[in-house]
Amino acid sequence: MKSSRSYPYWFILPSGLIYLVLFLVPTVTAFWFSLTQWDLFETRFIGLENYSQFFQEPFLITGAVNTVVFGAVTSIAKSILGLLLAVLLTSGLLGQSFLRTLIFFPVLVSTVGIGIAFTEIMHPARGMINVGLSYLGIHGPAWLIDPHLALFSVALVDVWKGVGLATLIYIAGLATISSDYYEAARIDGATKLQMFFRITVPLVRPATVTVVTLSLISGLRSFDLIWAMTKGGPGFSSDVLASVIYKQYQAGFYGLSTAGNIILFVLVALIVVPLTYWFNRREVDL
Amino acid sequence: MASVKLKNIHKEFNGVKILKGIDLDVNDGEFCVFVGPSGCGKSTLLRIISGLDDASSGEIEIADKDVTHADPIDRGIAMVFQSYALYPHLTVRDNIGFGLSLAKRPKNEINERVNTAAKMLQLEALLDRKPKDLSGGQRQRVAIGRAIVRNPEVFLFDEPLSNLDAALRSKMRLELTELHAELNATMIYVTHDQIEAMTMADKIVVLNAGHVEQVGTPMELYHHPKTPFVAGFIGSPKMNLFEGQTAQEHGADIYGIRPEHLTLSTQTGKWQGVIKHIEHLGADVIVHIQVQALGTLVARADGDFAVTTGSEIYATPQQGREHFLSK
Amino acid sequence: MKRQQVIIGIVALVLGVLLFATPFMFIGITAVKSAAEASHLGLSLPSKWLFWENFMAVIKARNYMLLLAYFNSTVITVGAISLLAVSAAMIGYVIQRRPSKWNGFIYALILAGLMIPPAVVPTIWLLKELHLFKTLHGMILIQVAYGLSFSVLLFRSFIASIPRDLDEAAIIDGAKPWQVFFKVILPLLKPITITVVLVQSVTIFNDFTNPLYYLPGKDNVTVQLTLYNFQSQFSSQMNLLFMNILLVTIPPLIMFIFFNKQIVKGMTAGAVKG
Amino acid sequence: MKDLVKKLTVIAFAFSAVSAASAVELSILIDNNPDTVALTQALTLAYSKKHPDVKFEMELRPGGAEGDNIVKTRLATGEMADVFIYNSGSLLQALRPSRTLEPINDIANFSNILSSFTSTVSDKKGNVYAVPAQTAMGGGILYNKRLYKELGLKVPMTWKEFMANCAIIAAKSKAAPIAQTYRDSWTSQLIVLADYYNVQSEQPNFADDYTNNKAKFATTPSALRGFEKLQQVSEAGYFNDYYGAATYNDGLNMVATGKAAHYPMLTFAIPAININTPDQINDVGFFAQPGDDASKNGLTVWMPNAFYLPKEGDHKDIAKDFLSYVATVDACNTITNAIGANGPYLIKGCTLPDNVFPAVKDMLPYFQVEGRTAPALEFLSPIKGPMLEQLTVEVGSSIRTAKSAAELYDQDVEKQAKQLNLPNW
Repeated sequence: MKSSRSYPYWFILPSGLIYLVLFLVPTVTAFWFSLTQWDLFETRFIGLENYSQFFQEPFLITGAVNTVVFGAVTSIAKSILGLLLAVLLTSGLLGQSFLRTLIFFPVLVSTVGIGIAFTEIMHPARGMINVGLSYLGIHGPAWLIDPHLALFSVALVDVWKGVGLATLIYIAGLATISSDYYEAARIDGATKLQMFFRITVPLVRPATVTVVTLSLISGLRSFDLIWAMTKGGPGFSSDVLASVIYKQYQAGFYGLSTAGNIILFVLVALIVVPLTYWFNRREVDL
Repeated sequence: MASVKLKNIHKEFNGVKILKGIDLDVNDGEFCVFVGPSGCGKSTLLRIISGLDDASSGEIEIADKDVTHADPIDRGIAMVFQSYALYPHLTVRDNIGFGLSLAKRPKNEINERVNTAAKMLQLEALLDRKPKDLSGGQRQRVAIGRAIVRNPEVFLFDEPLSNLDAALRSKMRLELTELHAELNATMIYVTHDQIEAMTMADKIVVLNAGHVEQVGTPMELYHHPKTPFVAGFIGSPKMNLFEGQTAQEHGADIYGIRPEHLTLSTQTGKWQGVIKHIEHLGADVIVHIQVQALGTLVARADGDFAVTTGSEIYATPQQGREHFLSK
Repeated sequence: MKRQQVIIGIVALVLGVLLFATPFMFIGITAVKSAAEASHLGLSLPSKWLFWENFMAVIKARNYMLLLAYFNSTVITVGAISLLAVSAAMIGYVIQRRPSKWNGFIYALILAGLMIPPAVVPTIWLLKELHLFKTLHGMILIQVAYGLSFSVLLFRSFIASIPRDLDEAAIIDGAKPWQVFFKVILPLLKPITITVVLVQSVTIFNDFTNPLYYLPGKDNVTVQLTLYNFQSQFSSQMNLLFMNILLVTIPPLIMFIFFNKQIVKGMTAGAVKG
Repeated sequence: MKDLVKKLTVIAFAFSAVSAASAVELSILIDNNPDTVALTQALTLAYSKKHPDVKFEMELRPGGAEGDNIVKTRLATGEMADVFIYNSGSLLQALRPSRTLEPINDIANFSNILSSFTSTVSDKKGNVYAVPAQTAMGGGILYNKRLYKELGLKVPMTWKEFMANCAIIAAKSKAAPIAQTYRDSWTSQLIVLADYYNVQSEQPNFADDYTNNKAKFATTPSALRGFEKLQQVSEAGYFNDYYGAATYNDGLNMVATGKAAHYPMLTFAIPAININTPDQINDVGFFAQPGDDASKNGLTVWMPNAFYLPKEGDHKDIAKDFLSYVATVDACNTITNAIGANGPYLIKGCTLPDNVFPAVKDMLPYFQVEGRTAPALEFLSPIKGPMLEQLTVEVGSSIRTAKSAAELYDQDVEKQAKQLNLPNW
């Protein structure tokens, strides 16, 4: 193969170099810093103490559980809702393209802005949601200030903001399914529901893989929205690893938070890598 | 104009030997067809000639120049791809003129040459269209136009007709033959279809499992196949090939007789059998006969030869049409 | 259109507007209220529409900080996107087309970019060494580095759908490798490029954390930072805070309206194969 | 608008060339609190009037832990502004002052600064690093005077009396006895932090013992008391509705308008009340958070944020001259005019105008008697755990008991102590 001549590696250089210098080098140095006590001015080598300290964090378990819950809830919700919306929005409805636009729009809006707005919208007494619910005679929950609900409230907003992207990916995925399958199924007498579960769901799998992987990674690393809305509170009830790490960072425990970063990375990798592997293996079976 | 010489070409990829020492001369102005089953290495060989791939070892000469290590553009070749590989974002005109514009030829020269090629291929009306607006046959012609416009010394075709329907294919075969006559250029043409090879080639190269089985004119290969593979590959329906007693009597491993060289009779003949199956082609019938000693024998008979499945029949090979082949 | 489609369509429209448009209406309405009315957080119409007053108050705040922020954010976004789109396509092209033992390694590096959170302080030191700290072009490079992985993945999967024959035809036509890429491949990447440009420019424009760290200084303020800066300043003036959110939302909205039709197209071959 | 165009061009040029300025321009990094902005604006304007060749460029940063981080990062990378405003308590230690900050002992008006302030911003060698930017503050309880009058209540001298007042308020009025505002979670710490006078009056050595790892919140009854008080008022249900979603501003409005009777807060909030609800400012009073013994009633005092200089500033001399100006009576008056006075100044000769707000007036008596004030713990010990505000939110929200929160806080503090490399940890 003459690919060496036709596809030269120097194509990688321009931004590969930027990536190397501005992302990889700091990341690798971070490994060293995670082994030190570091107050920005001095580093003192302390071996693995940061890691053992991190594992002793009283709210580490809460944070880790919340991280996984948040990642799982948002990615599952986004893929299910995304698929349903995509099916709905490709069925030739009235106002279909307007709806697509509407649903995708939040994807583009700043997380901080959304966070600020929804903190008001979810205000337990004056917020739009609970006021709206009260018209229906429902006493709305306390959303962000109920410690049992805060994380899910943020997850709800995250899904609201992100479902448009999932829908879009699914719409693209649906477009690749040949209508032959549906016609064949119609001739075989399949109902709409059967077609959805027997044809759409299995054939749209590559899109599902994309949606689940992307939203899982971003969900596990999610920080902006949680920070803008609850700062991990009330108390520690909506803390995720990223916010625990950020708080350590803020407190000036740089070595510790760098170690936390690495642990978060390992957690993400431990969940995402086997999942991707499993997805890819399943794909071969098809 | 140019001849193409291949000397001991080997190609290995990931430890798999794809080409095992190919020696071949294609003469100036010759229409040479590489034919063989899929995976025989014919496309690889074409890509090595084009310079898209490197040979693992061996030498290539085009027009008496060693081009073993030359870039495709320096080999004086043009190539037509199976998928046509038209640039979707360019008009027909720009597709045809792409190579010339890369070579920074003056605008009016490009225009002139594109127009000439378009005229030759009856593409004038389509010059401002995009490939997606063309039919299969038109795309095919654009791909050929793209090759012609550069006045190459050698044309390379990689299964160019396999994406066309049967009627169009036979029409294009004819056009290509005419084009060859008109341009009088060296053409190397890869196909798995032996009919294309028989109808178009000056010279056929039969490839099998990475080596050349036999080189010759279509008729040479038809009448004098040197190996059982060539014997079985050229001709349709396939030649009947049998191992065993008949072959051994003549000191060979394999005995072969083409279906069209069997004479059928209801009364008498060399082999007696039972008709298992009859295919009516109109002008001909293809008769599948179960012969005890041999197995299934396929014979071609005249269209009005009236027999029925299950009836008894005798088949006799025509004198001098029998092949005795070694393994 | 069948009767059923119209009915479901109307139901979906009502629900969609309720769920997806009301929050934006809320932002919009709050943005034009007086401070006192805004503090009630309701969806009721303002008794007096104060669009212009609030608009000018936000624009004028802190000596026209928002306009400066728009300028900075635009420079960063445009700069980073132009670099990112072309070079990510180049990388995606090479690693898709050129199978080698390095590919696994390169792929791992790319995934690392998606999964590893950036190490802030070492990055700051490095930027300082390179005299890039506190500069717009330093910020541009940071955005390129952080956006590269995602863009390369999108490009890579899209390029896989472009037949290799096209490259080879161009090579036969005498194209140099860079000509193959720029004259043949890049024009074909338009749909996915639009997707990348849209998604990444919105990400960069909306980025808050990175400018916070790498671009300190009043002259370097970016659009999202104004939101943050004003959040406490406007804590008793919800109307101005929401006017700010509204103004910050406009550029992505324009981008979106502009590219709306192209997005699905770009996704078709792109993200699905991930 | 002209100004903006000019700036844009400057920025555009800055890509290639460094513009040379004729007048000296000092950059000042401040937090984005409106009071800080207003007072800095006033001070710099006054200074520029005297020295027309000196101009100032204000840079704003977020407050809270995020802002601390920015200050730290910029100092560490040598990117600090010529002058900056920062906390003068435990947070200062994390900046490694002797390494990163410029001592200001040599400024002309150094002797004007009260030693009660300089002691909190100096190192062991006697280098002083800051000039106070505002007045000293009290941490205690803002209360609604009108409500107290209507219900015939008296300012409580003990916690018991305070609870009794709350009970009466709960029973006889619609007002919430105590405002809590956990959307701004830092406000939740006040009951614990403002209790320090009471801790110190019972355990005079607590700060030292605590710094030396000999005393703990969870095991020192008087220190634990602050957490217990929070738990007690939370369990009594004395808080406003939806206190979890209320903001600092809500809290101020509630106590000013009488929707809440008490709001535990620092007195720096008084100017903000004046801005938000100017008509009610005279209804707001202030008292120290009472202890268990009426004879030991006193106020926990916060030192104000202060002006600092980085070690590597470009215009050190001018910056020092500016700081020297801040340490004058003229500067105090400028501040008073800009944001009002909300406590005693820490500059010699500075006096408060007679028309100070009632809440400020309520605070002054504590300062006039020796021993009725104590600095908050963060000015006596470099250790303050970053988790405190979440823990107090939990106690205030009845998610966690006082004891458990104190234990977790002791654990949290350990990280900080280790980071500072303190002995005995």
